[in-house]
Amino acid sequence: MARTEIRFAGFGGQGLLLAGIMMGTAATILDCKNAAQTQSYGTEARGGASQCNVVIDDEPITYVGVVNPDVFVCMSQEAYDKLIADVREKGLVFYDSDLVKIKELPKTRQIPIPATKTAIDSVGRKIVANMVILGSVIESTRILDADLMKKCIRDNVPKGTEEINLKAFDKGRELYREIAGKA
Amino acid sequence: MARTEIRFAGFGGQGLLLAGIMMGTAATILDCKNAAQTQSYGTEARGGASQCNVVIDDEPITYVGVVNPDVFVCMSQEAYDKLIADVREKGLVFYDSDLVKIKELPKTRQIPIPATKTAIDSVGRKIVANMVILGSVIESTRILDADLMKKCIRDNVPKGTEEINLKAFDKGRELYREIAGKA
Amino acid sequence: MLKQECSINKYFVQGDEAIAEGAIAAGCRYFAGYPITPASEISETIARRFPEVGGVAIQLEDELASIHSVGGASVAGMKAMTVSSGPGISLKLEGLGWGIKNELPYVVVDVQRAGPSNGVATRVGQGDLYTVKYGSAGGNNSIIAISPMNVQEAFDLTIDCFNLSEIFRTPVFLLTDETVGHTRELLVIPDARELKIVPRRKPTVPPSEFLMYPLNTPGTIDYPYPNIGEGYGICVSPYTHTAKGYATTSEKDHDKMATHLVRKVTDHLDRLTRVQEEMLDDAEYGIIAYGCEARPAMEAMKKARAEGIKVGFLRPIIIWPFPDEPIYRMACKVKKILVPELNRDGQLSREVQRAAKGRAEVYHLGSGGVETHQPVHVYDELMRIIKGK
Amino acid sequence: MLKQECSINKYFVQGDEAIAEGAIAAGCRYFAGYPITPASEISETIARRFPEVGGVAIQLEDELASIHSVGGASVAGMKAMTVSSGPGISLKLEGLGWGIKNELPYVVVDVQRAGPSNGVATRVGQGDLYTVKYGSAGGNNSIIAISPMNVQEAFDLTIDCFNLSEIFRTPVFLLTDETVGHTRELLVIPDARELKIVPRRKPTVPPSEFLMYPLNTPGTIDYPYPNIGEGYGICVSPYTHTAKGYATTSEKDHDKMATHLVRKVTDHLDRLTRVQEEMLDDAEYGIIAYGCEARPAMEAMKKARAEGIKVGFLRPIIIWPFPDEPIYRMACKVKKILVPELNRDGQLSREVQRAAKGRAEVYHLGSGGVETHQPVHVYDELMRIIKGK
Amino acid sequence: MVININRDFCKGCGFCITFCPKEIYERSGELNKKGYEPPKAARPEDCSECGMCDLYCPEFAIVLEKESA
Amino acid sequence: MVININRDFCKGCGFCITFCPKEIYERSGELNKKGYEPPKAARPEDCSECGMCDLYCPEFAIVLEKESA
Amino acid sequence: MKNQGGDLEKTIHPLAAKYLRQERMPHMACPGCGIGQVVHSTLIACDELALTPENTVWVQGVGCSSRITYTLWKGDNIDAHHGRIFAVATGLKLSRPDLNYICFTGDGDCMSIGGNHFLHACRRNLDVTAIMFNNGIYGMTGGQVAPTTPMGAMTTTTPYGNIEDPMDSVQVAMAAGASYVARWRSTDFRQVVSSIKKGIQTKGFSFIEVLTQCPTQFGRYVLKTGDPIKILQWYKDHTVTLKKAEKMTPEELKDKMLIGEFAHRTDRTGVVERYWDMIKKIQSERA
Amino acid sequence: MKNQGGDLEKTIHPLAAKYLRQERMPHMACPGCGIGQVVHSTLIACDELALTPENTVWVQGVGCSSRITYTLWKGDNIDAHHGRIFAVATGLKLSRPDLNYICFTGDGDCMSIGGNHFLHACRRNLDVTAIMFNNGIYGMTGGQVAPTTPMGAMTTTTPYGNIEDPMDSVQVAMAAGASYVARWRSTDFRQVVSSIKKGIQTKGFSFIEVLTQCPTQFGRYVLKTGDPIKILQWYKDHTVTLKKAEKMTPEELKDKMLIGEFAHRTDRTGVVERYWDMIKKIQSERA
Ligand SMILES: Cc1ncc(C[n+]2csc(CCOP(=O)(O)OP(=O)(O)O)c2C)c(N)n1
Ligand SMILES: Cc1ncc(C[n+]2csc(CCOP(=O)(O)OP(=O)(O)O)c2C)c(N)n1
Ligand code: SF4
Ligand code: SF4
Ligand code: SF4
Ligand code: SF4
Ligand code: SF4
Ligand code: SF4
Ligand SMILES: [Mg+2]
Ligand SMILES: [Mg+2]
Repeated sequence: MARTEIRFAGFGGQGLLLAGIMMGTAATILDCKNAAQTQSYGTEARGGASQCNVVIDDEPITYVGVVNPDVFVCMSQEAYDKLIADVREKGLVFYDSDLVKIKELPKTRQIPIPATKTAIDSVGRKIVANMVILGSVIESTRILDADLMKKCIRDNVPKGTEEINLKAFDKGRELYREIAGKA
Repeated sequence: MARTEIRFAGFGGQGLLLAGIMMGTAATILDCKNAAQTQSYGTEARGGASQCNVVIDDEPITYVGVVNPDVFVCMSQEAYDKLIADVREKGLVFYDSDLVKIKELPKTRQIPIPATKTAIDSVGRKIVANMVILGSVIESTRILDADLMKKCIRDNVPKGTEEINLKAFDKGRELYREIAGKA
Repeated sequence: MLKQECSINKYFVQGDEAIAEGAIAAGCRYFAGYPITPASEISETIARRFPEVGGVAIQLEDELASIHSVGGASVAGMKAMTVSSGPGISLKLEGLGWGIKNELPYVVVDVQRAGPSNGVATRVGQGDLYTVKYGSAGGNNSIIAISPMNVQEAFDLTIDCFNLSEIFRTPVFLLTDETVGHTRELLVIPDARELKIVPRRKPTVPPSEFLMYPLNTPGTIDYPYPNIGEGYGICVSPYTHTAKGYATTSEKDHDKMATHLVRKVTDHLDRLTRVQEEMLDDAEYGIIAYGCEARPAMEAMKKARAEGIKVGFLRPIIIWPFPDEPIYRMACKVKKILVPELNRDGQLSREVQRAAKGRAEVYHLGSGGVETHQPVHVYDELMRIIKGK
Repeated sequence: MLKQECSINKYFVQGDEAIAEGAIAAGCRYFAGYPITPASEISETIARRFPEVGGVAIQLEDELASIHSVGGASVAGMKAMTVSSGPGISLKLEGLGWGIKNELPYVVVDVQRAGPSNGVATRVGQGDLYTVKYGSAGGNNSIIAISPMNVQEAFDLTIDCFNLSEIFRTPVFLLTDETVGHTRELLVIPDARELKIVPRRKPTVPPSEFLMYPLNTPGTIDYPYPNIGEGYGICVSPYTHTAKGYATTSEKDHDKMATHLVRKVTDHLDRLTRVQEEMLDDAEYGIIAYGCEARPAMEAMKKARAEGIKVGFLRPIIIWPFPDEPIYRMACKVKKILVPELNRDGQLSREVQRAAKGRAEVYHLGSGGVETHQPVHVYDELMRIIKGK
Repeated sequence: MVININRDFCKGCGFCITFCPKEIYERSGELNKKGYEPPKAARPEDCSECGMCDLYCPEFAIVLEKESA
Repeated sequence: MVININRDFCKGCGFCITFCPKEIYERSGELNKKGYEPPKAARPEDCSECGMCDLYCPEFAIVLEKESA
Repeated sequence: MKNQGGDLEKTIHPLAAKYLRQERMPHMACPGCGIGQVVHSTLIACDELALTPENTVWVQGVGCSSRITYTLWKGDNIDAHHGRIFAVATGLKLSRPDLNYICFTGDGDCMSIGGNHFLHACRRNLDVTAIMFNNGIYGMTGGQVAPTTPMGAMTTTTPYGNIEDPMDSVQVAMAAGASYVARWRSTDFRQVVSSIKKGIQTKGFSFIEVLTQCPTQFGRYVLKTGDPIKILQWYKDHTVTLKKAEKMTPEELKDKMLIGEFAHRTDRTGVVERYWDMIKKIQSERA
Repeated sequence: MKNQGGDLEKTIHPLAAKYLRQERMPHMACPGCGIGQVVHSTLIACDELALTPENTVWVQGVGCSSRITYTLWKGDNIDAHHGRIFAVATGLKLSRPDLNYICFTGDGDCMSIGGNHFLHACRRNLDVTAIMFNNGIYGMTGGQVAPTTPMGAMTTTTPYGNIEDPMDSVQVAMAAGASYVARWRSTDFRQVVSSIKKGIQTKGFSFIEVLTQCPTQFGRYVLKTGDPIKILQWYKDHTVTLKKAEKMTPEELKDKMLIGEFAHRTDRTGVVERYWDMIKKIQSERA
């Protein structure tokens, strides 16, 4: 796999950091790929802007930053407005369709994923919206094997929350398949 | 006057610092010469080794340190033993003959001044031994004019102690004349 | 730390966590800190891990307390460490002087952030190059500093810090930065038996024959440090000391001490020169960078090489003592050297300029910090200087 | 201070006392200190003199408190000063960062003594050259430092420190040493009307139009500082700021601030280059020294000249920013440069080496301190390097 | 009493809902720009004008206007 | 009581002279190497063995030996 | 009946309009944080004393105390380094004794890194009003142990429980000599307002500790809940007024924090007044 | 009758012979300084508790306290930077809890620059024995004002008289939580010995303040006499025992320093014991 750059962006508290770490962990520890994950926050201790960047590559990674993401996962309007311009030409955008209003971008595929709503509806916990959208990303991009990803989630989320996380993840995959089917 | 280096050495509390400052003050402020005064102590807060160095010159003084004094005023055995070797060839040594036992030095003139004893005997205050020996030095070397020196003393010693200081100074001059006469 | 799979020694963790694990692997068993972004994760990891391995980890009232207590722990025979950033590093400098003068082995981690003052506390900067070496007043020091550029090095070089601190009996800095500290990457922790760990050397002679400080043979390293409570009558103080450790004010004694402190580093540059060199053989231009800036710099070099431009790269790994020799060699070879770094005053570039002795033109590519340079920025600047614009 | 005669403006006093008088002449009216040898005489003189001139002089609980309170006083419109030495200087570095970042005019006096740690507290050293410039972590700074070599300069240059601090809105160091501080020499205090004193500049625009920091025009100097309590809504903080003084974490804002802080010095090197040059015209060899070491160095030069050896001398008076230009010019002229200084690690000599860009060989003549070099030591070393032994 | 709520300032802590002695406030079910859920004043007419909600609100988001004023 | 005085350690503070309840000590009129004036035990035979002089001496300069011991 | 928040202009709080910079609102505190409540009480006190942005300066330390309050005030905002608030305030007040200074500090800022300056500000009786937000933890840096954290509490740097006894800053302030000393909860609005007013009016150092709930860090790590309401309840359960405490046994008082007014001395002035008196005296002697 | 000091060997004091390095004698204190007296009492305490140079470490700050005591002790001597004595002691004691630590500090060292470490050593109840030489001034650096200098006193940095109230370190130590707290004069030999012994035996932080006469600086600048005997008289006139004070009016107590034993708590352990207990517990859980 060639160098792939993924950016998660939204508010603090949406669990985007965990989603990124999960990808990096799965890539390096389970898949013998190379990965690097970085992050940045606003000055608020809670809420506020939050960004998590992941680079995955078969080759060793020299530069760990994400400048022009191949995949942009976006869960707030603020993040969208600020960061959409960075997305690489032909990049993929996954956005929470209840939180983000997109603008027309001819060369970019923008995929609406009602992640927060789905999380609430399917397992009753807003907090697993991150797993929903991660499911969609994995299903769409195949950056990592979905089963391997699920093993990683099971091993690394807090005890007792494994099932709802996995359910949300699968829900996200489903969601993508539906949307892709439609498109 | 060519560059002249004077070193006062003894214990803390003997007033050697003041003697040096007095010379520097008289030289610069009253006599329009150049002067620099430096000092060093041991680690004791009271007592312990004490050194005061004065350079006087008609020319501006570049280097302020005293390496090989022309005049060495010595008021403790410790100081004598440690510092006598530094005295310039043909230098003059004034020492308190009750405190210091000298050794033979063919090329150096060593002048015994019973300064402490004289201070006690003449004005009843050990503390003005510094003025006694200063008087001897001035009388002997004429580095500075004695009257000018006295004016400086009068102006700068603590109020009320002018007379005993001046008396001690004159006593020192006398003492030197006596000794010189004898020699 | 997230759980590992496959190998029980593989972790996907932050540089900060790797530093904590490196310290444990090196035998560090005393830690005192005061929270500060972006170094707090080190303290937090250590707070969790130390009790498990029998170490003492404590948060003290401030940075002054932390470093002085680390000095105390070092005297008491512990391998010890403290960590900080920005203003917290400034606050540790006074205590550092006590460590330098008394030849105490311990490690200080500086996770650099964007300054001056608190600056942008959560983001990267590289403004402390001289601070760690010269910040503690008085000169005559023997500070060693090592700078990692990735998570694995954060672990490995932390161990080296402890080892060098024991060999040279001096505080050693791990001079890292927020990017390295906060980036998560794969960390492989080797089996303990594979690691080379330098233990605290203990005197082999009886107390009556032992001197605390090898001042009579300036430059001596690998010198033992006795345990307290064993009759060696350890003497440690802020004052200039004799070989026995007694306070002295003599010029000769002071010069002896100063000379030893300096020479124990300068006499052993062979053991203290460590750089990464890439494609220097045929290079016409060079890039020199350290820490987080090394990675975009190397990426820029790759890009230039791909276009047939002969660019080489050098990275100081041990950054103090500064690798004068390899940089001079490089300067003799290339025409121009670009130095990207995260400050606007030019710190690494000044040192490179000094070491280059006029043999190559040295160019500073600065930035206030917050983000590292992007590879393209370094590449563009390289092109600009090559074209001589 | 001993009473004066003849002229009422002549005094035979210590450098430390001259500094205190210089501060008073410069308009300094806030002083906070913590006792430390060999700087205490400054505090003591000021404690006596300030109430007479309506100034506030206070001894605080430690060095941290002193410098921070001086920062506060500066914000409150006072010309302010603190003094220290050795470990006390290390302790002031954290607070200094607040002054640098907030562009506060104030003066710090460092009376250098023999280090590291407490070293020989009562005696001279020169180990703080980099400490004053780079000790406060984070880089991007705008520190200016001036170094006197005698008592009269201690007075004159203290005034210059205050003036430059106002012009450049930055903390300025008087980097002196125990020898200068404790030597008594003649001090002539000119009539107040003869002195050039730069007052605090106040904004001429209303608050709504005023920006605290001239970040939109990086490098701006002579920029006003408003009074507190007058509606300007002064904003001072540890955080990277916008032009208004609001906290920001943006890369762009941070770079703007960093750039301004650095450029306000580097854009005005014409106003910040001050050296003493002696007999350089025909010189084949050079000596460079600063502070107390300048005087034995000049004496050595005289001795060499007397023997027909063409030796020149250069002394940085403003030592930060470092006088690269004049030193490079000198290096282009002479073959070898000797740098006597009171440390064993080579601080001034490293800077000279950098500035010389390989155009002359640079030799360090070090000593741990306690005493300055004697002229003969400098002379002998000069002969040794001339003969190439 | 007129109860004005600055929906942009509100962070949805729920203090007004909990500490109003007259139980004037209720959850609104709607999110503001920042994703917080401001309350609604469901029964302003029962208000005793005690001012507790104003004091409790950490965000200066509740502005009470006495009808008389 | 045997009263030993370490004349080299003594700094002539006079505590022993002042605080001995039996007024055993007196000024000696002689200076030691450092210029201090150690006391002399003028009337050791009157000593009550109270030990105060030993305690008061800041220099560990007074060593008392009980005759019996 | 008008209604809620349609009109944003309309819903600017009058105290905020009078004293706070609108462009800095809403402030940066987390949902349910007590700091905003204390700021509210502070503004009421300012208002009741008719202080103005011109004659009153806000001074901050580093921590949430400053992250929230810095540049809110329309007047001057002087934010010191972490722990140095009283050192900076010493310089400010000695230089400009005519202004009022309200100092916002955190429990870590004041009692940990700033402990020494705090001690000496009390001793010198520096004439400023200090409000310490005691949230029992390091909020801004992510939930590390503070010198005020309860014994046994889990924090990010005491993952096995805090082994240190907390500092009682009120006791320390009194031992060191502060003129006015009080402790309240953030929701003791009336008392907090009254204490701040007394603090401003009292000559010398006034120290008002306010127990401020921190849902984000103290809630999360120590109480294991992020619910601000539960946290307020915890404070209710763990505090006792001085008056009530008189009648309680030591056993009953275990784990309780005392609240109330601890000291209100009017018998001594502070360093600022004394210094300027001294200057005046010396100058008039010389004149 | 034998006599005085002919035989130097003979006149080595037995306690000095047992505990002090002969090559470091005589120590560097000024004539009449109280520090030597307190060292004497310390050695008596060590002797009575049968401490040895192997199991007991002397720790110092910077000031006359360390200038005099550093490298006197035959065992280990660890002299910290000015003010950092308790920070260094924290590292020492946590690392080697099996040894005894006697910490010599000055009033400036402990209460001025070192105030914060002192506060937190008390709070943590660090198990060391601290002896603070309170000479009311900065001795070593030449007579500058200390936080313990009496109001109105002339010093080199308060040439018009000190305008600050002195700090009562005993009150601060108690407020911050020290287990053992006492204050005596250097010449209260019996009491000082007893307090040092109790201090060493008490778990947690023991703080023993000793009013030590400083003829050279306090005498010269504050009392305008260098005569050690007059200075001891001044201390006699300006101190009152706790017991006596009970029956005195505030007016009578003005300008008096209280001496006595202020606290002796045995109900709480300190950070050192607790930490090592925690380690043991965690490790046994994992084992
Ligand atoms: C010298 C220094 N050390 C450490 C820090 C990091 N730091 C910032 S705020 C803080 C503690 C905040 O705790 P507290 O004072 O209780 O305030 P809170 O955030 O809880 O309100 C720390 C350690 C710093 N900014 N400067
Ligand atoms: C950081 C630092 N600041 C200042 C000093 C200078 N200094 C040495 S001892 C001392 C004060 C001594 O006073 P105190 O602690 O009361 O001890 P004393 O000499 O009176 O016994 C000071 C200020 C120092 N050594 N280090
Ligand atoms: S003023 Fe009182 S009763 Fe009215 S809404 Fe507010 S809290 Fe409820
Ligand atoms: S109290 Fe204020 S912030 Fe909290 S929910 Fe009510 S309106 Fe919103
Ligand atoms: S033991 Fe008592 S009586 Fe005897 S000499 Fe000493 S003080 Fe006097
Ligand atoms: S008490 Fe000791 S030091 Fe003092 S005079 Fe007597 S013997 Fe000498
Ligand atoms: S972290 Fe805690 S104290 Fe800080 S703003 Fe959030 S809730 Fe308030
Ligand atoms: S200066 Fe004072 S405290 Fe220090 S040794 Fe001398 S008398 Fe004792
Ligand atoms: Mg807090
Ligand atoms: Mg003292």
